[in-house]
Amino acid sequence: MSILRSLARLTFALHLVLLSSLAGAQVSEQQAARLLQGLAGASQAEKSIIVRELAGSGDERARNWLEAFSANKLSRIKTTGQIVIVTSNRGRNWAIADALTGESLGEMSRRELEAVQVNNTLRGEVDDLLSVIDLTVANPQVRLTAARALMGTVNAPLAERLNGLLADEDNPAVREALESALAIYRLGQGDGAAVAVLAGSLNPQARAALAGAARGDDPQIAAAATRALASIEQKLTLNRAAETLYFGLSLGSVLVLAAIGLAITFGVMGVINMAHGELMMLGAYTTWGMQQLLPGQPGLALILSIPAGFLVAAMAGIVIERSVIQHLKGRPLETLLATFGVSLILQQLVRTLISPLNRSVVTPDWMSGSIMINEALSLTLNRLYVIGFALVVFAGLMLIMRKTRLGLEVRAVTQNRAMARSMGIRATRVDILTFGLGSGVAGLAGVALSQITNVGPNLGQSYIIDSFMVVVFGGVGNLWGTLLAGLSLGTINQMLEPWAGAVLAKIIVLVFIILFIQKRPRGLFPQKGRAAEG
Amino acid sequence: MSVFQQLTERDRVFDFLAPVQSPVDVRHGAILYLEDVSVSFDGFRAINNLNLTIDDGELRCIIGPNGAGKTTMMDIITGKTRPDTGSVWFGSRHNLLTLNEPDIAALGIGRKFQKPTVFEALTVFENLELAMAADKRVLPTLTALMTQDIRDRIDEVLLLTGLQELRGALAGILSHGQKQWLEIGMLLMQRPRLLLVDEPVAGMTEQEMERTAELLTGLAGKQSVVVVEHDMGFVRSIARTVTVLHQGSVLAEGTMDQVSANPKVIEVYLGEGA
Amino acid sequence: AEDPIKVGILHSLSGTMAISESALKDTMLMLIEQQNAAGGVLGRQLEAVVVDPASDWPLFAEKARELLAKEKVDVIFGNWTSVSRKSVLPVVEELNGLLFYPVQYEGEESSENVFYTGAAPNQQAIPAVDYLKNDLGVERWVLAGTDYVYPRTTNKILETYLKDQGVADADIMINYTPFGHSNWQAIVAEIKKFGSAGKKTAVVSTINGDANVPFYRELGNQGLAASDIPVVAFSVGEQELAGIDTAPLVGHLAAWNYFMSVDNDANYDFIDAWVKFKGDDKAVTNDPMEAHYIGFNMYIEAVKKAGTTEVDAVKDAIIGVTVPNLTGGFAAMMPNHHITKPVLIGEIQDNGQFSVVWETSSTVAGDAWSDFLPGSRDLISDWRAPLKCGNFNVVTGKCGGGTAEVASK
Amino acid sequence: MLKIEQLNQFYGQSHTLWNLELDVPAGQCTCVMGRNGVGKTTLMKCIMGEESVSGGRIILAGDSELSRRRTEDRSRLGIGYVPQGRQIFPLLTVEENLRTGLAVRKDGSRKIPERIYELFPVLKEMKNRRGGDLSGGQQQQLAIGRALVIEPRLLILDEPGEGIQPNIVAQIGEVIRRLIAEDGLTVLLVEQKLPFARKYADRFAIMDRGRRVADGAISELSDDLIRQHLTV
Amino acid sequence: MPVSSQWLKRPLLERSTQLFLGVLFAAMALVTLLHVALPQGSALHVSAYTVTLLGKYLCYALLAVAVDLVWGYLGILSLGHGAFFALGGYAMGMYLMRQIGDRGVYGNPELPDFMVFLNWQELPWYWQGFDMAWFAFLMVLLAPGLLALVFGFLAFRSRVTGVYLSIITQALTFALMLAFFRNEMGFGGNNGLTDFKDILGFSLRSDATRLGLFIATGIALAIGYVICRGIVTSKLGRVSIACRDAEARTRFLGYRVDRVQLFVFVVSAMLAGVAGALYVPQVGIINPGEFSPLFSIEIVVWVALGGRATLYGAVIGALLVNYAKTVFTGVMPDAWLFALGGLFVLVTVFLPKGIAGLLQRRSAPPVSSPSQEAAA
Ligand SMILES: Nc1ncnc2c1ncn2[C@@H]1O[C@H](COP(=O)(O)OP(=O)(O)OP(=O)(O)O)[C@@H](O)[C@H]1O
Ligand SMILES: Nc1ncnc2c1ncn2[C@@H]1O[C@H](COP(=O)(O)OP(=O)(O)OP(=O)(O)O)[C@@H](O)[C@H]1O
Ligand SMILES: NC(N)=O
Ligand SMILES: [Mg+2]
Ligand SMILES: [Mg+2]
Repeated sequence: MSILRSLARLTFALHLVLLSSLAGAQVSEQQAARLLQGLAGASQAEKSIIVRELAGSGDERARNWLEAFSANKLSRIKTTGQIVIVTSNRGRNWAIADALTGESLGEMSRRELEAVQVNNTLRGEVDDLLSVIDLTVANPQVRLTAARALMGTVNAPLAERLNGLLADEDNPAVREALESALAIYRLGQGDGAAVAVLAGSLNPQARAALAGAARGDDPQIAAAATRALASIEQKLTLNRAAETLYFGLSLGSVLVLAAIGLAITFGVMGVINMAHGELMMLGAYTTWGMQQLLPGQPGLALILSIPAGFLVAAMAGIVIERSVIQHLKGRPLETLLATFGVSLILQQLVRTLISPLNRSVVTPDWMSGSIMINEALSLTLNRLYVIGFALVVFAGLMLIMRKTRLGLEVRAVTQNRAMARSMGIRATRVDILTFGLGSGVAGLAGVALSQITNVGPNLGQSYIIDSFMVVVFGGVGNLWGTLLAGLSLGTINQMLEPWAGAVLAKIIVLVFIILFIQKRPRGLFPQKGRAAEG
Repeated sequence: MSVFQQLTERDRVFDFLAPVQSPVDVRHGAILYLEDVSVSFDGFRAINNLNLTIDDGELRCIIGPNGAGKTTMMDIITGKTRPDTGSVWFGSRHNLLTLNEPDIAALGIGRKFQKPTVFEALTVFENLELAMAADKRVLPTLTALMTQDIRDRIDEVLLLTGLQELRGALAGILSHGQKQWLEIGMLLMQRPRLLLVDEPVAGMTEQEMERTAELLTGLAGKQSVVVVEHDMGFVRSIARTVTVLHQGSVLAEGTMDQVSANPKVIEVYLGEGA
Repeated sequence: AEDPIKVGILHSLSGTMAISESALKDTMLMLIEQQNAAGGVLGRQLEAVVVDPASDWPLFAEKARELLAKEKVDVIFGNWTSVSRKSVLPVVEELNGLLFYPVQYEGEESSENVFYTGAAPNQQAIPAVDYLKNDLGVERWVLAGTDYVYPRTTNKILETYLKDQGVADADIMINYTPFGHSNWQAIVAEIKKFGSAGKKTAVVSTINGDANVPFYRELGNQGLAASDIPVVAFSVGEQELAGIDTAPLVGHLAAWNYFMSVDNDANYDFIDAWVKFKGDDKAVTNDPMEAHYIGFNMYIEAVKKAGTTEVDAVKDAIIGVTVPNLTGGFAAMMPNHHITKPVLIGEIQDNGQFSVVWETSSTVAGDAWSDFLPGSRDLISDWRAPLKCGNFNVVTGKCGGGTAEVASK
Repeated sequence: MLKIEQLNQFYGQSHTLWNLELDVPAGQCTCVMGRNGVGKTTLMKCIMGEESVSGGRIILAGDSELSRRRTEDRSRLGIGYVPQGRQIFPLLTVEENLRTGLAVRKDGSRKIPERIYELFPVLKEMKNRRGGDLSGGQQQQLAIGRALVIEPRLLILDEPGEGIQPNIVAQIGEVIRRLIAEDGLTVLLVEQKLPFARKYADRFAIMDRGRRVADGAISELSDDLIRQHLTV
Repeated sequence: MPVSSQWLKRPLLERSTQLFLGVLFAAMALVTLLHVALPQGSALHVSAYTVTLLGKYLCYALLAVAVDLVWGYLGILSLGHGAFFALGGYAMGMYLMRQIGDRGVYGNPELPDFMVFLNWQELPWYWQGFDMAWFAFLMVLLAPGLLALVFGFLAFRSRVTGVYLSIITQALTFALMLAFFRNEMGFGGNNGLTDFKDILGFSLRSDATRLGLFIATGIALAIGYVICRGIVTSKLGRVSIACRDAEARTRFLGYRVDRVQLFVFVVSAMLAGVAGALYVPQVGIINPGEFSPLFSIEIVVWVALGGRATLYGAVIGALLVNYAKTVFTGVMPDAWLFALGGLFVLVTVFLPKGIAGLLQRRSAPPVSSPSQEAAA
């Protein structure tokens, strides 16, 4: 990630790198208190200076102070003027600790506290101060990030310093980043040789530098830079295509997850389950509830939510089946009416019992952010997990439907209920199990969606239409169809979006579905044969 | 019973049995040609280079083992299934392969399905009404009136099929055999030039079978009839020419006696006992 | 005792907007309860009449009619989306009702019967852009919005404003998405690309409602931190943040006229009352709630001043009424039926609250007709006699149609 | 084996079966005959529990009161059913159609007995084809095969020869005969075709308008009875 | 071709239609009387508010009848009928917009307000002509009719049936919703068209106009009902049922199933358009919300609740659900969805043929019914 930094900040940062090696020293309590007090009353410019002083103090508590300041957790007790660190800032009473001693001071009403104001600019400065230290830490990953951040911001003194660091650097990736950063600087100085270093780089700063050079006065350098840019452009095009494909697959896998449960309840059983979305919603709320039960362990909670979400939704599904759907045998269309009613009830139930507001579901660390394939292509982790999850759920379902008796029995029951019963198939049990399964899978989808979108009473509504669309587009009753339909609709949508915009892309996809159904009136994978023709 | 007797009086011409004027050109004698027709499903050849000619006014019986392709052949003639290769002509003017089901039906080809198919939510009477030959375009259908004439014709068919008492019943409640009769009745209402009758007597008693036999033989001459049946007694009672289908092509053709003496037919179809 | 004063509450309690509007219903109930505890007004108690227009726009009109014609309420507090207000507008005008509308909106409207206690674009959007430009040095702009009238108009105004300030076409990117849009991958990637051209870039977001959660999630996951490309939102408040994991969002901005975190006793009292009323320690307050607080108090003051709840009298009395707001200042009802508000810019903190990083030195009066739209540049609104016009054209010297006709009725 | 006493059945308000009595002795083939629409199929459905009865008793093997059991349990008691109209599961393959019966097998076997394929070789050939694609006669064979998978004690066949080529009809007759002889199977047959009934049935019962009007050993089936009850 | 109008007269001779029309007209007369004759304060006075509310219900009833025609009798479960309703509504809305003339806030005689402030320079071509009532009213029929014609032609020709058809109708209305949301389309985006002043010269804010609209809607419902009844009692109606239950078989009888479907579908779409057109002046706004797939599903729910394939059941369902909604949202604003959802569930479970089934059971012993069910 590239950030523009001011020259002043950088020179100061370098200064700090030297000072911080003296860490362990302590400033006097008085001195520290004075600085912190000063911070509370100061103007932006003054704060900026105090922050540097704090950082430069070499006090081992400085990092703590800076981080608290940056996180808006440095506060002043209005009455006494004492500076405290807020250790918990939820609700109306906040837990605080003395900033100097670290001693806990219990809870205090928000009214009594005045926050030490911070803003993005100051936060940026603090982050820089902290992160430049990172250039010398042991972890190469941290060094790499720091080095990348320097691209496009190098000046003469820093260049010298970097050259020094480069000599000691043994990690090739960090070396490369440092070299690029230096090359950008040299190119700016008119050094034509730097073009060669930057030729293959996907870094946007490198590209900006090359573009500058291509517009420059030296025809030779300009020509070389233009060539380098062209080859980078080519690489970028490929990367963008890969990115679009990834976006498409990830959108597609969300569609698949949302639809796959419906592919069972609707596609196989023939129940037009308008409450499918609400079953997903239950899965998502289960995740939220799990995280409430296990505060501070969002990851564990999420993993436990997978079975829990399945069970909750499955139980709800079974209740719906027993109380409503079983009375509608042979009247598949009426299930639309009844489950529509159920969906209204479930939505309002959540509004009444929990809240009409969205709930916040935390993304565990291992699912946040993205993994970088190269500087032009990173894959967001939450989506990557969702793609994997969708495939696993799909495979599991396929296994159940293909390899267990349930798969056979449910198809027999839906195709000819009376005959299936005459063959000894316990139709009622099959109904319960199947509907429970489809509902449970909806719950799983909800668990996954909680990592992508709102967890609120409207969650179901936003997916129900798409889900039906996917199932039908794929061909009712065909799980492979659902998979392929979801993935392809997702991909088409994402391919269209860059040039058509989100709204038009969606419209085009819908029109595409309408036209496609003209060509294949029974979806991607139609039920073939005499029986299907009716 | 009485209608049955009336029917056997050959000199009496029932107007409802007369075919509708159809533009079909039968000057060359034949009303239906199938030439080199083949069709396969997922690689399975259900019809294999089938050649068949039905003459105008002929009553033809088609027999053959289960899965020989008899029903599929009818599907091809009526436009339900498109063959992979070959040609199918109705008279010498109409290439059936270029037409869809309603057009083919409008030309005068009527069909009774192997599994009786009637409109279950409509009454027996209404089933017959819809089947009746008439202008079947949308607006004429909307403005069509129920005349005494039509009512009489439907009544006649009801009588003939023994469904008088059930005229107001929904077709959905009919027993299997009653549905068979209803479908035959619908075929009669339609007054086609060519009737394709798939297993008309399945599920009928011997006596009903006889009645059906009389009915079909009575139609022949004015209309062309193709009957598929597995009941040899029935076939024998109506058959003039019999075609034996096997694995999608004609295995033998001739009179009932010739065919039933054919050792191949005995082997694949009739069995030693027959 | 006299008949109670009937207060109609027209907020969606079900459907997509319940998420935002149901808290406003509760706010009103709380305010009414407080007022009654304080003895009501003019010796009369207040009675709330709650209906649910269910996020269904035509139903808003029907319910407004029900409130005015059937329930005979004296005043209505309600609506969130502009379309619902547009739907209700002809009804309140026809039946001569009073409507207090508490949400920030696109402007371009001034009805004799409506009081706009939310922000007009000049009370939110323009100051926010000024802040980004002057304090953060932003040079490149992404205007991202949900595809409906409020974002469209706001962005139109901002576009004109930015261009007037010399921002080039190429430095403005405009993007619209449908309601409830949840797949932000491509758009965020696009923004990232747009922001990597070497100039400081910011996103001005008029993205509404449910689309925000996945949007911010995607920002976080694609690593767009506030320090790189800050997002300033006009429709994301404390209530929306309550449904988002805010950890990755620290530093992104919002512009409002009120934040829950404002350090002020009136605000703390309001919050305490709200928490008690809801029985939920974690209940949050937000800007539209403050707008209702202001609107309600203005109404009470106006009724006191007029000595009656009679609509025309209240209408006349309320102009000029000044009540304290929750941020330590005062709100005055202007002749154009908009109010004066301070503009605050806050940064999101990890606890779902905003910390104020900038505010206007004084309050700003709401402008019904934007100076940055060609059609409305020349219009002003003044509901005092003798002008009594919501859209007076200062060039032609004439009062525009529609509302004038009603006024003369 | 099966005994029916005073059975009455209604479709809505129309009384279809009237005080019906039927006795199906074990190890024999009993043939029910009657014109179209007299209620033969209805009777079979009552035995299987597909239609509910009002009054009367259906007793299996002396002690099981069938009308109290659910349909799915009746097959567990050893009743195999070949319904009229075949009732194949159209979208299941032939093999899957056969496998539906495996659940109730006493031996818990998960394999389709080879015997079925021996009886109807065409089923083996078409193993992977959808049931609904088969020709009418093939479906009929499949329906019989499917009923045999559960290894029934009592086999109910509703017009089993319908639509089947003559040599296979004969073969089905032989199969019935063989199963009765070898396995002691009891067969309840609905059949219109006199020659077939005469050849393979041991006993007959004639129905007319929902009532049993005659029964006896097949040899007692006189032309008179036929004229009276089976002609139109 | 000489078209006999017998098919239209037939329903008028029918007991059930006479009863329906009798009840409808009697109710309308009563409402009119109570509205006009009694003073405002009287307990029995029907207020303008109620008149308009009833007018809105009647619009929904006509819409439900249109849906029942295609769903009940033709077996086409349209999950996109809201689109036709909305198109009719927009055609009317455009007319009403043009009637505002220079009385808009910006005083522009040509352009509606929303175009002015979004900087449109001239009226788009598709807005031309809507200043003329006859043209607009024609478009009320033609716009939905043409859409139905094109869409139906493609779909029925390709033999799209069952859920596939349902889902593409849903896709259709969904796509239109998104399209109408776009401000670029020139239909006012999400805000839609609103702030109408008058219709045919009568002020929309006068009670007399409201009453007139209510009566016009009642008459439209009566005519629509008779047309539908005429169709379903004609031979075409029986052919429709045949198409519904055994499409292939109908074809073998020589009927052009696709044409039958197309004809009925277009008629139904036009009726829906008329319903939409009458709805707009009464509720005062038309916006893309009417295109929302959920609204279309709701229409189907009214029909199912009232009793499918009866026509009058559709009317009952629409009136009942919407009345319930009006009452519940006022009386129990926090819990009305439980009541409405519960109603849907209970009716489906306990009244398999909807409310109409209840009436039928009372009036006539059933002819034992087949357990037939059209494929979804
Ligand atoms: N759609 C299809 N898909 C696959 N196989 C098919 C299809 N239609 C027909 N077949 C096969 O083609 C063959 C011919 O079937 P057809 O129904 O024409 O036989 P048939 O001669 O009418 O037999 P029957 O006398 O038993 O009715 C059969 O083996 C059948 O399984
Ligand atoms: N679902 C139903 N509702 C009402 N009546 C029915 C229903 N099913 C059958 N019937 C009537 O019950 C009577 C008996 O029907 P059933 O099917 O038992 O006759 P069947 O003896 O098997 O005749 P077939 O020889 O034609 O198969 C018939 O008159 C039929 O019309
Ligand atoms: N006015 C708004 N935010 O719709
Ligand atoms: Mg066949
Ligand atoms: Mg039978």
